[in-house]
Amino acid sequence: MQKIEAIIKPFKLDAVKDALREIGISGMTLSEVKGYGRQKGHTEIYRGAEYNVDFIPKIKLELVVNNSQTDLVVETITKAAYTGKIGDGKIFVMTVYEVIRVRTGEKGADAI
Amino acid sequence: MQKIEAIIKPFKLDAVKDALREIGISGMTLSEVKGYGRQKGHTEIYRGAEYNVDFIPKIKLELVVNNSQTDLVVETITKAAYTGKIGDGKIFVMTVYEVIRVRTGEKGADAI
Amino acid sequence: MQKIEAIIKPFKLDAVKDALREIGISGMTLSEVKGYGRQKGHTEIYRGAEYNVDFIPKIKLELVVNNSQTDLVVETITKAAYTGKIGDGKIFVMTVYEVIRVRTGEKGADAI
Amino acid sequence: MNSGDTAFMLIATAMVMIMTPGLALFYGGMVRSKNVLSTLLQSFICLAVVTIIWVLYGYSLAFGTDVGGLIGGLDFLLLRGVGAETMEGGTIPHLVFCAFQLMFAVITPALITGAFAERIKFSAFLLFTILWTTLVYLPICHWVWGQGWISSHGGLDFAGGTVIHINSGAAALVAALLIGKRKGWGKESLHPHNLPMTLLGAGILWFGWFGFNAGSALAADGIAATAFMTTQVAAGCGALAWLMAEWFYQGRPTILGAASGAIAGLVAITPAAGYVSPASAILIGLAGGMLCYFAVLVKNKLGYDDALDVVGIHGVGGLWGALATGLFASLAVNPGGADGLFFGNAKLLLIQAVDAGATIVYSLIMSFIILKGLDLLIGLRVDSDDEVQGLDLSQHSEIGYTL
Amino acid sequence: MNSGDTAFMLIATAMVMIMTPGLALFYGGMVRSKNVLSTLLQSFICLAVVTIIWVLYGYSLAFGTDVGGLIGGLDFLLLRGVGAETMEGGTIPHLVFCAFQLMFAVITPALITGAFAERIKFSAFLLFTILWTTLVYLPICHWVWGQGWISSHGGLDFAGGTVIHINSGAAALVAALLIGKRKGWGKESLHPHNLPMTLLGAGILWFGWFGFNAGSALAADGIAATAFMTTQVAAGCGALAWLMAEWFYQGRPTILGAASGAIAGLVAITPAAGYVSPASAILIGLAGGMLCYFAVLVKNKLGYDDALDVVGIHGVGGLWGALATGLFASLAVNPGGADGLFFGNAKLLLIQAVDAGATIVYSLIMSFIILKGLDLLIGLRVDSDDEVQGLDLSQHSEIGYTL
Amino acid sequence: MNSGDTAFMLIATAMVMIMTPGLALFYGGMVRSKNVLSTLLQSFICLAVVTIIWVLYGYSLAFGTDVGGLIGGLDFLLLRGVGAETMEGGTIPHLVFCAFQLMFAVITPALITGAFAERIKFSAFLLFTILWTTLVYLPICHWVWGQGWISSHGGLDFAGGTVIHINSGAAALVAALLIGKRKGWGKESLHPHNLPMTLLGAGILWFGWFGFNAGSALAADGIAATAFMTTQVAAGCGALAWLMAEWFYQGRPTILGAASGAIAGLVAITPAAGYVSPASAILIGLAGGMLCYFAVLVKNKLGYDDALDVVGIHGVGGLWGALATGLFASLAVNPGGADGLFFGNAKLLLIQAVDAGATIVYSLIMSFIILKGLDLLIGLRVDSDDEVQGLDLSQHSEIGYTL
Ligand SMILES: Nc1ncnc2c1ncn2[C@@H]1O[C@H](COP(=O)(O)OP(=O)(O)O)[C@@H](O)[C@H]1O
Ligand SMILES: Nc1ncnc2c1ncn2[C@@H]1O[C@H](COP(=O)(O)OP(=O)(O)O)[C@@H](O)[C@H]1O
Ligand SMILES: Nc1ncnc2c1ncn2[C@@H]1O[C@H](COP(=O)(O)OP(=O)(O)O)[C@@H](O)[C@H]1O
Repeated sequence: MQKIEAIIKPFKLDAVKDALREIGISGMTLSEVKGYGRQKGHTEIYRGAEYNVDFIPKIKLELVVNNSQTDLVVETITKAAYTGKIGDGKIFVMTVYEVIRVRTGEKGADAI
Repeated sequence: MQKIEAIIKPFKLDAVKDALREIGISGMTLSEVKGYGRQKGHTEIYRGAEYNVDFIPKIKLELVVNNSQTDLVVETITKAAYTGKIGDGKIFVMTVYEVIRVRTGEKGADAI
Repeated sequence: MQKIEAIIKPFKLDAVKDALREIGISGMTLSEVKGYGRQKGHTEIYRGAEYNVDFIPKIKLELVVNNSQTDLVVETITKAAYTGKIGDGKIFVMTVYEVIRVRTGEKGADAI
Repeated sequence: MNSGDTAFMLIATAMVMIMTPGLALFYGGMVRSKNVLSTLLQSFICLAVVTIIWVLYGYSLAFGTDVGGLIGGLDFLLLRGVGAETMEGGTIPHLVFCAFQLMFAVITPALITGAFAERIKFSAFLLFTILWTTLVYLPICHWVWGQGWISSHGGLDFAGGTVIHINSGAAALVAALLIGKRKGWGKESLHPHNLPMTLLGAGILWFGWFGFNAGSALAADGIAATAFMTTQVAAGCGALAWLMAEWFYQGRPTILGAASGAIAGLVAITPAAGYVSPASAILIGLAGGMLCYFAVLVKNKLGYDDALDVVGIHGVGGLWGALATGLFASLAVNPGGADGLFFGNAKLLLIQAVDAGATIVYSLIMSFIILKGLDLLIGLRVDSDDEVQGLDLSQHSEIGYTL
Repeated sequence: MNSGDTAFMLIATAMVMIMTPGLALFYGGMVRSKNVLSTLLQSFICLAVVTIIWVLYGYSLAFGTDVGGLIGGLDFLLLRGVGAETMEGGTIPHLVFCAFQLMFAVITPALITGAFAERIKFSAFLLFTILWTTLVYLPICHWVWGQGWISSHGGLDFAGGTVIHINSGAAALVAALLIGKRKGWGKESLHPHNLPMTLLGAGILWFGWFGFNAGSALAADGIAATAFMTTQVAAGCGALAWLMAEWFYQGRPTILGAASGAIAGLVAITPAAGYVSPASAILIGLAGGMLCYFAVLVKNKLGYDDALDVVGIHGVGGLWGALATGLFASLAVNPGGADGLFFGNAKLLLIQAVDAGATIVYSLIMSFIILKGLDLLIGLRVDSDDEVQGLDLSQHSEIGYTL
Repeated sequence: MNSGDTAFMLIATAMVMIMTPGLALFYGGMVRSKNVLSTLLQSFICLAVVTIIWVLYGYSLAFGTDVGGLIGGLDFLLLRGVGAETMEGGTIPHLVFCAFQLMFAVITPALITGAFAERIKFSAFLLFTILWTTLVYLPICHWVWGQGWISSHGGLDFAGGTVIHINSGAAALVAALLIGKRKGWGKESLHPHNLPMTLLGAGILWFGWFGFNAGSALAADGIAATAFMTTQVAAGCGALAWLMAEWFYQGRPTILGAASGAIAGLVAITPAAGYVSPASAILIGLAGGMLCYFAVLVKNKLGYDDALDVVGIHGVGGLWGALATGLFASLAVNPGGADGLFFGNAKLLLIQAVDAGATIVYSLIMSFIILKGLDLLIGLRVDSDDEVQGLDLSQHSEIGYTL
């Protein structure tokens, strides 16, 4: 099984979620993160002092899937999260050795 | 070494933490995440308009442990986080190649 | 490629970020997490009742880098995040099989 | 000069002043967190901009010697001649009346900001506020309260249902249509980011409204007492009516509903406050809450994006209030008023309708001209990236919260 | 009619009105964030529900012609006969008195909501509020202020220590015991989610309390001045006493302690405000802050879950205030009052104790009957899943913040 | 006694009281979230500490029988002799004047807290507040308002520009320099954590300032009306001036700028409020907003860490106001005042400068002595770890938000 982590732009979340639902993905976990990369941050002004803020709000999606699904999921996210502008984000793929569903104790592919 | 990621219901956090402490686990990191899965979300109403919110607040625990401890930790979490209702959450297990403790520079099992 | 996860003290973020920038690291993702470990939490008092809070605010940095960079990055973070007091944090290293840049579809090292 | 009346009017004026920050919070809580500051500022800065206009020429155009029933003369430019001495026929210093009226002028353009929230350029908003105050508010204020054509034909508007609520509601409708829907409307959730803030705003508005309505008696007397009590009753009834309506129709009583209903009730009673009995205020408030609830539902159907429901609450509530005054007004309550339809005088209802109609038509047309002009000249709306990023950062380089 | 008194009472009434939103914030900040809206609404909606009751029959039952010392008659139903003219023997319009008293009736049931916060059904809460106001508040209000049996035997209650604070405290005790502890009590941390909101609420309450206490003079006179100053002094002393007590006993001065102490001081001075000197107010306030601090500590030991400490602050503080009036009242301060124990008249203390006792007993019994009845009929408490999810979503389909 | 004046002053006093919670919010929103409670508490607790001082000996030292032009006598200890009867030569109860003045004494040390925010020990802060109020505020208050040496030589300070703003600004400068910069200053971003809270605070301050300024007329009369209007005008102009200045110089109009500018305008008009015309208030406000904006910019250059800009806003704004009174005061506006430079009387400007200068010198020196002494005795500043953790946890064992 593999874990796919996707860093995307927050306003693309609904599009990505809908696209994933269409290909039958029904489990994922998201968190609010801050990203640092090529995309420029912004300047804030407070009482005449300027602060540069490098970190940009992003959403991180985590999905554990069977290896066979990885390519499709990655492709789906890539398409749905795409705007073509800098900062569209990254997708990372890692191996997961075991998955357990707390409610049933099921393991492996059954638990996803 | 392995990293265990557990997605649990927020109100089970204290129970899980206490159970882990009892088996001698003294290090972990948690974050607030939102989960999407079988468990139904909820409806919000604002000035007559209804919004369906699919994502449900969850807590993600991350623990890095020695391989020998993994099974016990997984079992402990499974028990403590259990309610038997949909949405109890998932546990994922991954391999970690190296662990470093910043304060001492220790590596590997010593650093956990 | 490898993913480096570093749990650090929040007020060390700027120092770590600057140190990483100096060695040419230009991409990372951070999130606010809560840590539990050797470092003592604190006590809160509300209307005469005391609550012990074990979890301590931390920042989690995630960086995906080429294997060749891992050691340098780990060392850089270790130095910059160091205070010598309990709770300086941990660094975990994991393998990443694939990286995709959403904007271009580039894969592997090019996408980092 | 009567020190009791003066004391009352000074404090009432301060209470109307704090309604504008109250409105800022009421609105600010309803937008997404990335737009909270811009929304707050759009109300707050009216306290600055309109105050300056008022001193320079605003009070004069509204209350200077009448010119053809349409506008005031220039006698009071820079508040020359508006001093500490008692007004003719009144019991309070002229400056107190001037300050009291100023606060009404401040909040009216602030009310409109709910329509174009989360997407207007700050520069365009500022110019709009200046132009609209000058070209729409001041004339209508003169018509109704400054010896203009409406004031003289017997219509009743105790505390500004027409001048303030119907007027801002009409302008809001034009604004919402011209500026277009927010990005993501109907797709993403655009729900409130901070409802406790909205409730706090509603509480402050409710409090200030006693200054607004009871203060419109211009004296600490029995009429003020009546206006005070009807205000409280209509606010409570509006809150309950909206809450119950949504409980019935949508299965849940909401806090935003209770707050919105209170405002709807307050809007509805505004023109009637000093002319009707507390018992009538129950009906005015209940109907106000209910009507506005449905008006907001209808908006969701019609599909224009009046973001914070200025039309549904101030427009519809104000119109209902103007007509309700024509129904429930009673000489027994206020000998200086008139009897309404339910007290045997159908004519009042007609006059009320005509006044409201004239206000709506004038406000619609002039607001359209101003907004269209500004759109062509400098553009009303921020560009799409700025809207996604939020107005706080893109217009003001600030963020609301770092918690 | 006296325009100065009328001005004062109109504004004082508005100030008491804003205490209820202030209380909403004070309480709202103390619950967990998933219950903030439900807590705010429970106070806010009292402004609607009790207002309607008041107009329909409430004012009449409280202040209508006395029937056997127990309740008022039906003469003022729908506020018939309550108009703009001056009250007999007074200097302000009858409607102003009626509105002022209304605001007291509004806040009293709102105070009780702190006891059952975070777990009551909204429907049960609404019915409770209606029944309790009718069956408990109105009679006791009549006894004390409406020519009922307490009013005639010489007890002193300047601004409602008995009617409002002791009464709500007693009801809160019953409510906390009947509805049971919150899930997680003693295990999870149930600490406040937004203390700045609580402090804001305390600030608004303090401000409004000047209307409450000084306004209870019903005139802008020297008694009002005395009540104003003693109110400020007791609030400050209460805040400092609580802060110092917890600094001493727990090693830390807290902001919630300062805010709670201020409220404790305000509660304690309420019955005494117009009868005691500022110097006495220092002692009343200091003791009030300290006593309530210990009362809250004791609760933690006794183990009933009075979530926001209505018993510890309003019950205990109110009782202390009633007795303190019997100690510190002085004819030198207010010739219309009486001398207390420290001024040579032990009898007053006894009367105060009897009045407080009667109120407690009646309130305990009636509150029990009402709450028990509702529990059997429709259930007081939300089910366990709803409580875990939070009342905001389960009862109102809304969430407080999306920051 | 005049009931209208009394009504006005009672409410005005309550309005000044709520300025302190307003200031708490204004400041509280500007610090980092880990210090929000400590910042709120530092203002809030002044309502307790200064009130007690005032009753015990403060009012007496400030307003007791003059001793050598320097301090008041002990005649009013424990407010003996300060009662419900009318003051000599006045129209309101003595206690009302005493309460009104108390609220000024409360807010002055609260203003200073902005300078040492986010790093002072609570114990050191408490002692500072007690000593500073006693040794700095009370004497200066006596000099200006209590028949002291300044009061008698013809200077004008309508509502406390010298006593309150210049005074607190000077103390703040000393405090900022002595306590040193916040950890991370110039490296980390120390920006505001909750600007809506700051705006709410500004709104409450603006509202309360009507009590502050108009109330300083001590009567509901034409002077109060003038002060009311000039207050509104200067606040609006200050807000707009600051907003425009930063728009011009930094490319962005900010909400913090608008709020800060409003406060700057209010500070500037304070000494002038009842002596100048609304037209003059425009200039005073505009210049006030602009000057304070630049003063804050200069601070960033000079590099001392006056965290919330007490010097830049209250010090500079207050000084400008004192001098502006010497420029714009006019006998035509207030026959009880004087003509300023622009009305042909250069001498007034000189007197104003001397009074301001004396206040600055005295306040600088005494504040230095008090703060240095405390630093040596118990230390002003929390240790470095506590500062990193935040004062809320380290000083008060509480956290602001759990959202
Ligand atoms: N090496 C990396 N490791 C972890 N996260 C990264 C890395 N590089 C980029 N990111 C994440 O991806 C986001 C987008 O990257 P960025 O360089 O701004 O644009 P793009 O994706 O178009 O190349 C960043 O904000 C950050 O969250
Ligand atoms: N494939 C997945 N990848 C990542 N997270 C998942 C996945 N499936 C479920 N989750 C997480 O687990 C939580 C519980 O899953 P859900 O399907 O609702 O119930 P259950 O655990 O009872 O099967 C989800 O809210 C989500 O956070
Ligand atoms: N086994 C672990 N798994 C995951 N996170 C850990 C683990 N041990 C420690 N941490 C994280 O590292 C932080 C620092 O650890 P702690 O034991 O307090 O101090 P130190 O790093 O000095 O040993 C913790 O707050 C927690 O977030």
